[in-house]
Amino acid sequence: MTRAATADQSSRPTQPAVDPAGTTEIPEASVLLDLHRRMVRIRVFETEAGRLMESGLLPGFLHLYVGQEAVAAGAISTLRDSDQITSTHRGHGHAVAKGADFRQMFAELYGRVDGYCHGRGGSMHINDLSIGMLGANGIVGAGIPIAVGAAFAGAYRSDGSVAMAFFGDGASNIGSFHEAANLAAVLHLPVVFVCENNGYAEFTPQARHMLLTDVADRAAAYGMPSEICDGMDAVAVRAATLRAVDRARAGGGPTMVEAKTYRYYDHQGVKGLRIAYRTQEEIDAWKERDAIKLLESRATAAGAVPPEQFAAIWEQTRAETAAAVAFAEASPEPDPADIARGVYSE
Amino acid sequence: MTRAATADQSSRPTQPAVDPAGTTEIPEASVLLDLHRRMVRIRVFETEAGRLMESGLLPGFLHLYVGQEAVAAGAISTLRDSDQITSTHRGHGHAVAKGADFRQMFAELYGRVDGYCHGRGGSMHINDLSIGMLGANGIVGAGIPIAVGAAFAGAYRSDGSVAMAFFGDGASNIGSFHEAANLAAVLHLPVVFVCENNGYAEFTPQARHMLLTDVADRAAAYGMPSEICDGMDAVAVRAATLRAVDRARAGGGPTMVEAKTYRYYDHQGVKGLRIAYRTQEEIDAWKERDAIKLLESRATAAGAVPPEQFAAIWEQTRAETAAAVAFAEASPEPDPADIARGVYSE
Amino acid sequence: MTRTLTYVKAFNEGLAQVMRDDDDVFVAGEDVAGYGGVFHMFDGLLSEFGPRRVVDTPISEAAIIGLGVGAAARGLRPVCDLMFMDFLGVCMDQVVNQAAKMKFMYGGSVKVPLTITTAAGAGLGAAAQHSQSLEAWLAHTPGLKVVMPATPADAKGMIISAVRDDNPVIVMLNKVLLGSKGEVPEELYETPIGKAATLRTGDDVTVVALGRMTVEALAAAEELAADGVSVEVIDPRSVQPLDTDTIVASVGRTNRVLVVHEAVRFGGIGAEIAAQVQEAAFDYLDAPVLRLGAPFTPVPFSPVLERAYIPDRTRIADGCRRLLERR
Amino acid sequence: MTRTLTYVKAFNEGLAQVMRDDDDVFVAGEDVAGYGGVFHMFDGLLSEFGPRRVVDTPISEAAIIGLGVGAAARGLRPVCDLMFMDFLGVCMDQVVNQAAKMKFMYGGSVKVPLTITTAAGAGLGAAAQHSQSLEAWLAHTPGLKVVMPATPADAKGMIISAVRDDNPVIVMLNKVLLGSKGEVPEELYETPIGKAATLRTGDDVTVVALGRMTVEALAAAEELAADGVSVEVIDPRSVQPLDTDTIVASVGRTNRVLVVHEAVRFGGIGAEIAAQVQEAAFDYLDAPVLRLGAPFTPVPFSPVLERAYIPDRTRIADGCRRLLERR
Ligand SMILES: Cc1ncc(C[n+]2csc(CCOP(=O)(O)OP(=O)(O)O)c2C)c(N)n1
Ligand SMILES: Cc1ncc(C[n+]2csc(CCOP(=O)(O)OP(=O)(O)O)c2C)c(N)n1
Ligand SMILES: [Mg+2]
Ligand SMILES: [Mg+2]
Repeated sequence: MTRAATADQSSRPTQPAVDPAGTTEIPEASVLLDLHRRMVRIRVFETEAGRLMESGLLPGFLHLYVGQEAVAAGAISTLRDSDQITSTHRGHGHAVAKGADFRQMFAELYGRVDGYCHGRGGSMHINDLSIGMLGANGIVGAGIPIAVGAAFAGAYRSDGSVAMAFFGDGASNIGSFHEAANLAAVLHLPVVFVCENNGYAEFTPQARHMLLTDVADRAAAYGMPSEICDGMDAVAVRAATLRAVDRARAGGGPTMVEAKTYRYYDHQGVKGLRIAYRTQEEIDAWKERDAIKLLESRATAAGAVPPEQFAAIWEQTRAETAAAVAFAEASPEPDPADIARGVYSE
Repeated sequence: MTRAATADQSSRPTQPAVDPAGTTEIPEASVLLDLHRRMVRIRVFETEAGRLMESGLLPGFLHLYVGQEAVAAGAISTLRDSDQITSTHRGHGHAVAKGADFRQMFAELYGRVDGYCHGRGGSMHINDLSIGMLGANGIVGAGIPIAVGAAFAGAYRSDGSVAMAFFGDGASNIGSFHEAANLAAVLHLPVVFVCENNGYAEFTPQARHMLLTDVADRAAAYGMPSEICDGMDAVAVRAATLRAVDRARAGGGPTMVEAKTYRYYDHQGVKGLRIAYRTQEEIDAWKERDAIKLLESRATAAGAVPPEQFAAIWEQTRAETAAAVAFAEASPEPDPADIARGVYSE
Repeated sequence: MTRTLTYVKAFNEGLAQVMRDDDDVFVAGEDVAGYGGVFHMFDGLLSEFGPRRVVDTPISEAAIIGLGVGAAARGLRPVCDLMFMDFLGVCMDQVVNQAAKMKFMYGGSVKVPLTITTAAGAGLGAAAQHSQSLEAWLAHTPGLKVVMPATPADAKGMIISAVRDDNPVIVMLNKVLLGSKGEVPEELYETPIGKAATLRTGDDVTVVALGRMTVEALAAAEELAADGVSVEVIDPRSVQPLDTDTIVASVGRTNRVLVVHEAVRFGGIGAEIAAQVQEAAFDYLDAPVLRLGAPFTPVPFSPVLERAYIPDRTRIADGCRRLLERR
Repeated sequence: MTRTLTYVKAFNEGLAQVMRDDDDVFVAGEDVAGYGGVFHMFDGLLSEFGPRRVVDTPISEAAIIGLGVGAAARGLRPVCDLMFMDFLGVCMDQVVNQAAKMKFMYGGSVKVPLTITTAAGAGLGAAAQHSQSLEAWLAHTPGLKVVMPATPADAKGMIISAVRDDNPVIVMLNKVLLGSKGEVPEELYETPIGKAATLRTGDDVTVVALGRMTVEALAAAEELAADGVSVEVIDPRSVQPLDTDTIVASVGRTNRVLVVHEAVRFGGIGAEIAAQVQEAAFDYLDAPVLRLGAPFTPVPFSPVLERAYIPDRTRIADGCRRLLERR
């Protein structure tokens, strides 16, 4: 008897999640402020990075995270410094949410010695183990099994840590996603797979790279529980991820969390929003539910956080950003004589 | 809200499918004889190959198909010569069911010039495009995307052909399975993915390499319909596969078919049935429902085929096998001067 | 008739022409259809040939190449795009264990007329995982052909030859050369695979330069000419098969040779060239074969480091001078 | 105290000893636990160290190596097994773009003390996809170390060194050597990575032989000794880093050198050795550096063809004679 293709095979245009007001529960002020700070830091960092790139100051590629802030903020707010994450080509948001230093980040984007990678890595390779940022990655899907390895180390040492792998809708089509998810399930490892479904793999809409509407449906192929959440609502992302992290820490094995979100800028860089592959209406509809605006308006409406506190975060972050850019620009270029430094450990 | 890990996570010991009598419908005699002939040809070929190997006459590895005959016979009986299949390290059964010549097969196992690959390929690389055997493969999972490519060619030329990829339970954990299944689904290609679930990947039982009981559950991850059938019942395999092949030919896209089956011999070679990884009871339980015995007894009991006709098939096949082995043994060794023949097309 | 075209446009024109000529040719890869490829290699093909022949795929390189292998075995002529050569890592099995070995392994009976196009090379600040030149891996793999066009004319002629070849051919486009310009014939033509091009004749020293290094070698030759040194510049164009004869014949006259590529020097294709030349031209060599290549490190991100990483005209000229010092 | 052990047993003993010594060492791979590995490399480890430290995995090589990379970055010392070296094709990205580049790319801050064990080489009739020697790919990749032990003592010492090394090290065991015997010290010891071994001293010609080819080279040396020719045999043991100094010093005395490996000759590591030697010892060479390797074809199945494929003592002796003919 033929078993149905359970997926909805209709090609859906990406559109914001249904509940325009976001999740109903409003968490306490400290949580709201924490989420807000993480999101604003990402937004300001990325906007500035985009501006610098458009001005021709940054070499190489730049995959901006603007629009998806609720995902990194919500998911990473559930983690400790000792919990490691692996990231993607679109990695600044994860690094910032995990607590990366703006000065070292900007210096790296400029390719300077004071950057996180001393100018060796650039935008796609920012890493800081001390805060649990196991690294961005230029190869789609490659970070996923590496997170499984980090989770293995946690379980091996029984240190109570979890690992989290970020990846996109497009990345869920590559072999290493499949292998890593299955391996984590079989070994029952403390890892959370966070799919940031922004509806596109580069310029290809989801409906043309998979027949599923929900990437989370893939979790069942590994006997893994899953969550789907509104990726424009940091509170919702946090709630869903927290259940997964708690399960992992409690020895309950891996979970897949899918967050429906959107990137405001082009796949790479800022400009070039070629409406050939996305309509202006689609972009506008998502921006209507901008994650930061959503959190601010809900918190303010509920009287949970006075608006000045949000304003202060914006201001602080802008100041910090300006200082970090100045720091980066003042940082020396790496010395070519030193080129082979760091290839091998002694 | 956490979505359940739909899979049954209990580790199940492999055991034969529930219906000991097989599918209820008995097809017409020509179909029964066709299935029987394909199965007996595999059984006799493989038994002889195993004997030759145990006698030290065959170089290299030998992954015998004995026990799984109903799968190759049932699935391949639905195909035309112009439909291509891709196979695995355990590929003799598929080649034989697709109509491969015993003489060229044995000559290849001996590494002789009259073999299918003129001694270049051996057991794991038998191929004959003219009968639709696009090739066995030594790399687990590698044949799956190749079958997708063959299906693509059929669709491209609108020639009405389908392709079929055979693979094991173990192979469903490798990246190329995932990528190929998704690609076929997205491109809506005429391909049937046949998973021969024999419960083991080498010496690792299924319950320790995945959390699912049914590999077919993975089809949903690609929005693909699936079938599960009793892999000891050639009639059942044929019926399930036929629905899939018909769907593919009619432009309905790919299907995954899982057949629950068992290999009687060791992963490689004949001996070494180390009961460390399989119990004698388990082996005996499966042999109880031997595919050939099952088909013979059901057909005879229903009066659909007179027993002499089955006996004649056995006899003919044994005679053909003996002649083929004699042919292979008489075939010359390849000439080392010729070693680079066939690396490139001119 | 020729016109000036960019390297990428010449490639694109060659591919379009061979597609017009043969309905068995199709293109598959990530963002090759709707977007025309991230490097615009496939611009306009979707509108001319439609979605049957220009196919966007999911991010699934192993399946993309496997699709090509299966379709090629059935007689089509697939052009599978691997956006960056570095992504070989995720589909190496299909390239080297399937496409390359299928014909031999299956006794010679199957043809695999597969073309794999890819963008290679450093110079864009794309860092360690988007900048590699990995021809040495592929050239070491029996069953493959590997070409590295350095001019617009060769970019066009070689994509045509590759598509028409009955073997798997990897066509490596150099990212920095994409916008470079040159004279390109209008009609459909093939550039032979396995035949080196002598880009400049000279008597004192031979420089064998691959891909973008030809530009640097020609500039160095110009610089050295001002010093009265006459440099012959040879572009092998194809590293598998490798036209050793042309190189050895040149060295037989110049008695000195420098090999330069942008891949890592250790274990690069330059080692094979050096090993073959010293064997075939031992009695003609007045100095050891010198090699220039990248140092033994991943490609660094910083432009300052990246410039130091890739061999350039200055280092090529220095190498030639070192060779000439040897008497 | 030494005893006679087989190569595989020596490897196994070394691994068990380093696991006893350091709880951070674990083994993961297909059938490494319950079955002890298809080549018995891991026999007995599960019963001594338990399933926490000896882990069977699904058939998922990319994830197996990725698991190792992630665990290594967090300070463990994973030993990830790749059953056959040919399977590199399905996990090349994790090996060369992740493990190898991580430290450099991340600015030097991360250590990746990962060991990858694998069985390489032809001679078992395992055909094109189960017989390759792919060290040239890995040796061309900055960030990796690659060792090819040829004796039981080195199989033991090198797995220990590899596990204790803070870099990714690939340990290539040779399938045909698995059952070969030799004297092996009882205690835990390291064989240095990057230091060649002179297996036999001689004055007339140097043979540089890798892996199993050392056995053939020593036999050829014995045969040539009967003819009054004195052969020095050097086993580099590690191809990355490569101990060129030892080779060049030897060639400085013998003035003739033959390099032999069982990998395909074109683009093999022998090309790098030849290129380095002719550069460093140009004035000492009385003949070109000769190379022996497999012809440019996939590994054939038939034993007759496979024997013709792999270099052997006869061809090595012939090569030495050809070198000596040159005056
Ligand atoms: C293996 C591999 N294939 C292709 C690419 C090129 N590439 C970079 S990002 C990207 C799209 C990724 O899409 P998704 O995973 O949805 O992430 P998003 O960009 O939407 O954040 C592609 C195809 C790559 N870097 N690695
Ligand atoms: C990529 C790869 N990994 C590992 C192997 C070694 N290997 C050969 S067969 C096999 C088990 C395959 O299991 P399954 O797919 O269930 O097929 P079965 O042997 O049961 O028919 C393994 C691990 C291989 N040939 N290729
Ligand atoms: Mg996306
Ligand atoms: Mg199986």
